[in-house]
Amino acid sequence: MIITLLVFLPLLGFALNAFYHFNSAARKREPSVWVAGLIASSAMVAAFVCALIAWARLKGSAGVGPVLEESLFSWMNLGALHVEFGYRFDRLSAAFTLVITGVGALIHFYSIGYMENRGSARYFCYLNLFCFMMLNLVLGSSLPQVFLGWEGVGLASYLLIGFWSKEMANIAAAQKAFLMNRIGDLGLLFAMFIAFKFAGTLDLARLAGFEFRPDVATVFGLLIFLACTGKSAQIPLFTWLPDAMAGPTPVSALIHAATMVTSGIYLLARLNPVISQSTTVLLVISAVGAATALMAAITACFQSDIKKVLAYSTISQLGFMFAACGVGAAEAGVFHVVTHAFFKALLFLGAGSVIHALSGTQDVFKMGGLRKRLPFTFWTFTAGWAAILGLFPFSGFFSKDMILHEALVAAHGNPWVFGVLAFSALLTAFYMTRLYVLVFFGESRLSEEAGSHVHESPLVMILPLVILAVASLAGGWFGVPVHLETAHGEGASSVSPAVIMALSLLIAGVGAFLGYRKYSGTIQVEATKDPFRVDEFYGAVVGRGVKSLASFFGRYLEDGFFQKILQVSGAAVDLGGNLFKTVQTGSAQGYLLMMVLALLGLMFGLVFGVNGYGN
Amino acid sequence: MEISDSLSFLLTLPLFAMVLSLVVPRAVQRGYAIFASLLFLALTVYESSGILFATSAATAARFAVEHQLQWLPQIGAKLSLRLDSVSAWFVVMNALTAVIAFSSKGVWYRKSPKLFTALGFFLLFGLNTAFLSQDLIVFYLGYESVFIPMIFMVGIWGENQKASAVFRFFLMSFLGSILMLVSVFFLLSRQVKDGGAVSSHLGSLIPVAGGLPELHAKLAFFGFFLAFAIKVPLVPFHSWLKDVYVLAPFPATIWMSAILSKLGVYGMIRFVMPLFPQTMGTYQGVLMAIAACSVVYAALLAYRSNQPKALLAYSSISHLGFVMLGVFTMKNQGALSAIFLSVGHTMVSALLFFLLSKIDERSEGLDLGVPRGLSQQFPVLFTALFVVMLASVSLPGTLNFAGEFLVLLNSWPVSTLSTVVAGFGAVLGAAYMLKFYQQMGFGASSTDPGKQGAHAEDLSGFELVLVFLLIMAVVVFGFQTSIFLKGN
Amino acid sequence: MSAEFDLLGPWISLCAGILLTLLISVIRTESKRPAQISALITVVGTAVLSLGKQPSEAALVFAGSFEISSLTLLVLGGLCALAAMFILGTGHYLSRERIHISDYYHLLLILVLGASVMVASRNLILTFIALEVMSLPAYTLAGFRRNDSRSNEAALKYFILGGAMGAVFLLGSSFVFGATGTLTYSGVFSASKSGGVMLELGHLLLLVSFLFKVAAAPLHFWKPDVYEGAPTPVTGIMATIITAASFLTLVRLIHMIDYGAAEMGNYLAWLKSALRFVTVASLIVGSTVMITQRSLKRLFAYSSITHTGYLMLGVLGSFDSGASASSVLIYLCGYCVMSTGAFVLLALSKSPADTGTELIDLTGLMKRSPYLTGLWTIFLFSMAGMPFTVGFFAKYFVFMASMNGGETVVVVIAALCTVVGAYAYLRAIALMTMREAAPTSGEWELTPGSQLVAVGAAVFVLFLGIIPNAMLQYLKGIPLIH
Amino acid sequence: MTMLEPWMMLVVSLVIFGVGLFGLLVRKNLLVMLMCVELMLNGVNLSFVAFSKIHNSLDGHLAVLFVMTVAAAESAVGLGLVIALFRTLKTVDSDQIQILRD
Repeated sequence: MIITLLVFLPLLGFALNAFYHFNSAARKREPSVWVAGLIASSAMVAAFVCALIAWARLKGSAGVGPVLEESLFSWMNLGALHVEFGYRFDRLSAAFTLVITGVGALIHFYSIGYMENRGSARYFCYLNLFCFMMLNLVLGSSLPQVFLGWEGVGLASYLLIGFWSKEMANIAAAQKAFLMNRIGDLGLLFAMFIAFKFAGTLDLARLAGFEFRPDVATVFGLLIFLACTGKSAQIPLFTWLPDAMAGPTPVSALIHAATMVTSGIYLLARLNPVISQSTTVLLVISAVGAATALMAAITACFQSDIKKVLAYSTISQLGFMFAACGVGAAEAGVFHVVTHAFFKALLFLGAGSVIHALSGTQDVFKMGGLRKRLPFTFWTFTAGWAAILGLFPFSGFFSKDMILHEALVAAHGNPWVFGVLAFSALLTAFYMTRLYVLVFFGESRLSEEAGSHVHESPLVMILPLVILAVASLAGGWFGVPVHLETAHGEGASSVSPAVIMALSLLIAGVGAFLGYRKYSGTIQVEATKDPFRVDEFYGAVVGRGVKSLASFFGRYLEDGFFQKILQVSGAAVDLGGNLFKTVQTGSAQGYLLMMVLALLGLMFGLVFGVNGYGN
Repeated sequence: MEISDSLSFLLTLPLFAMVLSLVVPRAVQRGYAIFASLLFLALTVYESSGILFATSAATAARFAVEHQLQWLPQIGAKLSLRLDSVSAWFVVMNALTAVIAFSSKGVWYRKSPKLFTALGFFLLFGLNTAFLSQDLIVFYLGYESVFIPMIFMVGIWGENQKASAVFRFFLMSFLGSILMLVSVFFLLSRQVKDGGAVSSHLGSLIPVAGGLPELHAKLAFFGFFLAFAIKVPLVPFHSWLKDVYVLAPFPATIWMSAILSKLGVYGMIRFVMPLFPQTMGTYQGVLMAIAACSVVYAALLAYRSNQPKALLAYSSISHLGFVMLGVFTMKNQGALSAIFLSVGHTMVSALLFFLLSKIDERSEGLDLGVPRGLSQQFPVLFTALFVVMLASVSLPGTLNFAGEFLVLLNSWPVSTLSTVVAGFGAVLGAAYMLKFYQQMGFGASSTDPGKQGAHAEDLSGFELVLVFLLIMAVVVFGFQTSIFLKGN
Repeated sequence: MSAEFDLLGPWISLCAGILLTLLISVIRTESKRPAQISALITVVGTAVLSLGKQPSEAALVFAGSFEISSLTLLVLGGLCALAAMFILGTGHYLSRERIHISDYYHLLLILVLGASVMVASRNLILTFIALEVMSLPAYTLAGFRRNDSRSNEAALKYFILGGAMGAVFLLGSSFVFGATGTLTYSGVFSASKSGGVMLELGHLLLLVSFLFKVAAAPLHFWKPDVYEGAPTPVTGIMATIITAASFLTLVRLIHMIDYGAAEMGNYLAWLKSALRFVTVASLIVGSTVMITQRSLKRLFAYSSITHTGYLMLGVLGSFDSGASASSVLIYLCGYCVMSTGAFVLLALSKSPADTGTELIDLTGLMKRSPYLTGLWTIFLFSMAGMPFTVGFFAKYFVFMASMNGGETVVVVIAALCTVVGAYAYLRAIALMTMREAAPTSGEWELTPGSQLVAVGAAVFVLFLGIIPNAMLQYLKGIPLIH
Repeated sequence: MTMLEPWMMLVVSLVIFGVGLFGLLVRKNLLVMLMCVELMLNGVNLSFVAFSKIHNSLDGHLAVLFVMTVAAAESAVGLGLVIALFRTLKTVDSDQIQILRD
């Protein structure tokens, strides 16, 4: 029952904290962040320990694809449908589980420091809830269970983005995230219906082994991918992620960088055998992934909010991972998920530390020269920076390099994808260096007030940074955590890995150099801009479209046509009444006349109609 | 025999409670109503426990009981009550709704409380008659008699300008139901023509309906369909709903959305499906399209509404569209899923209106404008509201998700297009429900806490327990679906 | 002879009561109480006598022109019971309007006598005489508020139109006599096998004069005016006693022809379509005009035109289903009870007679008298045909009869008219329960006698709406047509 | 000199009836209208007599007696009503009695 325990520990933390929250509220007392945080964190640590034990067992067990399975109860049985509620722990899940519980535990600790005086037990409730849902997502044995986690993490994300609920802007961001995810979720929902219709099962293991009809496989794959674009912020459903930065920074680190947004990769990797059945789907995935990587990288160069830069960076990195899945190298994608989880969490937490130190300032043009004043933050951030650039021997080097290599050599590899990704890598180096330089080097551009309060973060925040920095440094040496069965094309161009390594180092170097050149001297304050204006486009088309459709229905159907029908039928009855009333003149002779006419009519009808005297 | 005899208690006890409520003093009227309805709920659950908790369909079928009483031999109508795995759910939901309705906004008890309680129990009686009866004439009697308390509840305790809403509600419903009655008469007259003994029992009318010529069957089907489509309501037939939901007092709104709408669902499953399978099959595409359009259309209008009650009213239409989508699959599984979702909708919509009534009590009144930023002030109330809202948008892990999922899963092979359209309704559903919640819950508080008067307390006591238990039920049954599906 | 005398007992007792009451009213002109008591004793006694008898077979007396059967005894008993309810329930109205004089009572008794004999008659001349015996007191009673021009106008309109239609009836009898050489129903029935246009014309004239009496459209014009002008109790008597007797006579007149005969096939088809037209016209005119009315009495007038339409539904169904028109009897039973209740309540209104009681006088009645509101609601719901009132079963049987007769379209129209009519009744209920009282809304008074009658009627309406078995069993066992 | 044929009587009777009906429709004086009603009844009486003759039956003659009696009673009531009306409205013009309408 180790897996079940592992999943339910965060739920226990959630329940305890919920109780703590309401108990304090009932006594009109502020709940202590330390109590709440320790409850939540220890739940996560325990879960991490469980995950390690399970991992060890998995390693110990024999077989090609070793799996730990635990079935709890049967969820839905109707007709041919049998949905078991249970967990399946294999190498793919294991990689994700370790990241979720490990990085998750660190971020929980970090939150204690970050949320001091601002948080409450409510915050840790949500965080635990998120972890529970996320574990369900990656460990669930069937698609409905994945869907439970899928929507569950969306809910937790909604709650945490809008955590500071007095600002309506935060609420709007949360709502946007939830709704865009819901559109994506529809894809997963419909994919389940198709899977059930054609394969007769929703069990992940059985589904993965099922051969779909080619056209069905394409539709299925595209629907799954639609779901992934929502959750993993790919074109076209990516605009919620930058807005999601409205949440507390640890949330951004955990949910919007390390774990939740990578669940798309998990799903694609999990259903890789089915996805690979359709080349169309793979092409779409790699094209969208590459395009997203490029587009987000370009946008990141124009951001001045430290968290927004990281957000676009995340979108871009996710694009890399999708491109990897699309070319048929899902394992490279998963590898990048893990390394990315380390360094992006690190970067976010570092950013959080900076924001914490500056009492909430997020504009990079109002920072500068923080290297001396925040030494721990600086050094750990440097590790993250090096990792994302892909400098040897940091983890990013291995995973990014692998993706670039696969983009050329994998079965569905494509020089175009490779080119776009390589250019995106260049941009990545550029904007990360820009950020790095603007924050830590040069003259201080802090405002008077912020400058006076700058302080290094407490130990509870520094420690996770250090651990993550180590992980970012060393994470790449573990190698690919999973081996997915992917066919390597025989005919694909064979390029030596060494060449690619050299090339990618070169790219990183050039990008970093350009960034340093531009931002090391005097700083021109740049306004944030969105070169693609996708958000505005959606607002204008989808948002306004739905609103105007609603008001069209409201005005012309609901308050118009349907009311008219009622009014007209009422008026018709009324008209009939008034018409029949007109003969009621009050004159007895008038009445008699009409009665005589009626009588005569009847008599004529009788004489000529029945007896035919007229003929 | 012993069990079956006690079935008639499900009809007589509400009547008894009704009479008793005229004797109970005003001051304890509310307590009496809640207590009596709780007691009745317990009895109903006990009565149907054999069916509800059976592990397999076969066991449940063994517990199904039918109780026959010659009531009107002159017209071939029997008081034949049947408690089986279809009606049991509706009967239990009926009793539950009464509990929730009676415990909602207490202000309404200040004016003629005795009459209100009496009407409530009469409603309980009428609905049980409709849900239990296998005889179409008796079903009609129950179905139609439900209007009477409803008219008065809205008319006497409703907001201003309610009269036209009441007329609209009554006339449209009456139009539908009387055409259904004409259809029943038509079937009965066929029976007379065929020379059989006159009986309005469902079992003896099925062969009659089966033997109808195509055109006649279509017309008779239309009579039934119109009645239930107005009652549910499906979209082109819904124009009575909004005003009456908004202007009705909260208990009445709870009754209407939670259980009166289920009369239509129940009628469609219980009577229309077995009577007119061919005709329904002919029009299946249209019917599914209507259901899907209901979902989306009502969702859009809900999204447009700024008034919480109107929003919930439209959301009720939208969700019932899903239920009807399940019914119109015309498969056992689809119908089962629809019943499942109905139960979820009953609990959730009752809870939503219930909690809204509690918000109403704690603000200056919803008719004066939507209060804002209340979640800080009433954390328990708004947490409950949030969870119920999640169930309403059918987040996985709730009863409504399992129901909606199964409905759509079953409707997908029948009409993919309708399912896809309805699916988009689910996205819109999330949109308007979030809007609904954050309108009142988030942002800076608009009301001055000092001015709240007596109702500045958070949800507590009996209300809290009730809400908590219901939410637990929604979650637990979201996973323990076998209680509904019984291995079918 | 003694057997006949025994059978005629109830009618004889009624006649004796009339003479007694007349005598009392002649010798005690200044006090109305003795006449009232005498009339009450007469109708109650007659009702008991007639309802106590249950002859298994119909007997014909007076050379086959007077039928004594379970039906005619029931009609006599029922009409007497209705008369008793009006005597008991509306005395206060007469006092308030200063028309409480002894003459009222013997006129009422004569009216009941005429009505009951009309139904029992098996001879056209006797039917004519009974019709006039019923109508002449009715004209007089309608004009009973002698100082009110509206009452006089109502009486005169009723008289002129009624007189003309009486002549039409007579002309019809004469044609029938000319065609068959006989005036008894049974004679006409057996002679009708040979058919003939004169017979058909004569029959049509007979029917038209009675369609006028029951106010079926397009012969309904007199009804709203007369209802409005007549004193409320008299309106109630017209709506119940006269309508019931006239309608039953109409059914018997319709079935005095042997439609089984080959020669009458065409006529049957034509007659059915004519009656169908009348039915639909009555339903539509009655229900639509009803919702435009402000005066309660006119509203009930149009309501009763609609009810005539429903009754005609039962008649339409009676052609095919073995000539059993029990649905009409059931409908009449329910209709009379609820109308009596409604008119007794209407007579409680203290609104001045020259404007009449308007719908707005009901406004906010619940605040002032929940008791009265409850009674009103029961009667109005019953008229609308809501479940658990006798109105529902009444409608059930006529709809079903018509449906069995193959008149599906007419039934659908009737159903739609029911909805329209329900609106009118609901509007009255809404005024009572959903509005606050306006300063202009009229006063209502409750008196013990009227309470007794109204509550009794309400109990009856509800009882028959829930457990109608005994009534259905009894009424279904009564053959309407021989 | 020709015999008086029954059909001739019938024609006369119908003409009398028609005259009565027509008068009832067009004359405005209530008393004249009353007379017209009597005329209609008497027209029918004549037809009864004619049919009696055709069928060689006494029933028709008998009917005439009854009808005459009823007609007398009817005119008595009618005159009473007209007098009552005249007392309140001071007119016997049928066009003046149109208070009750709609």
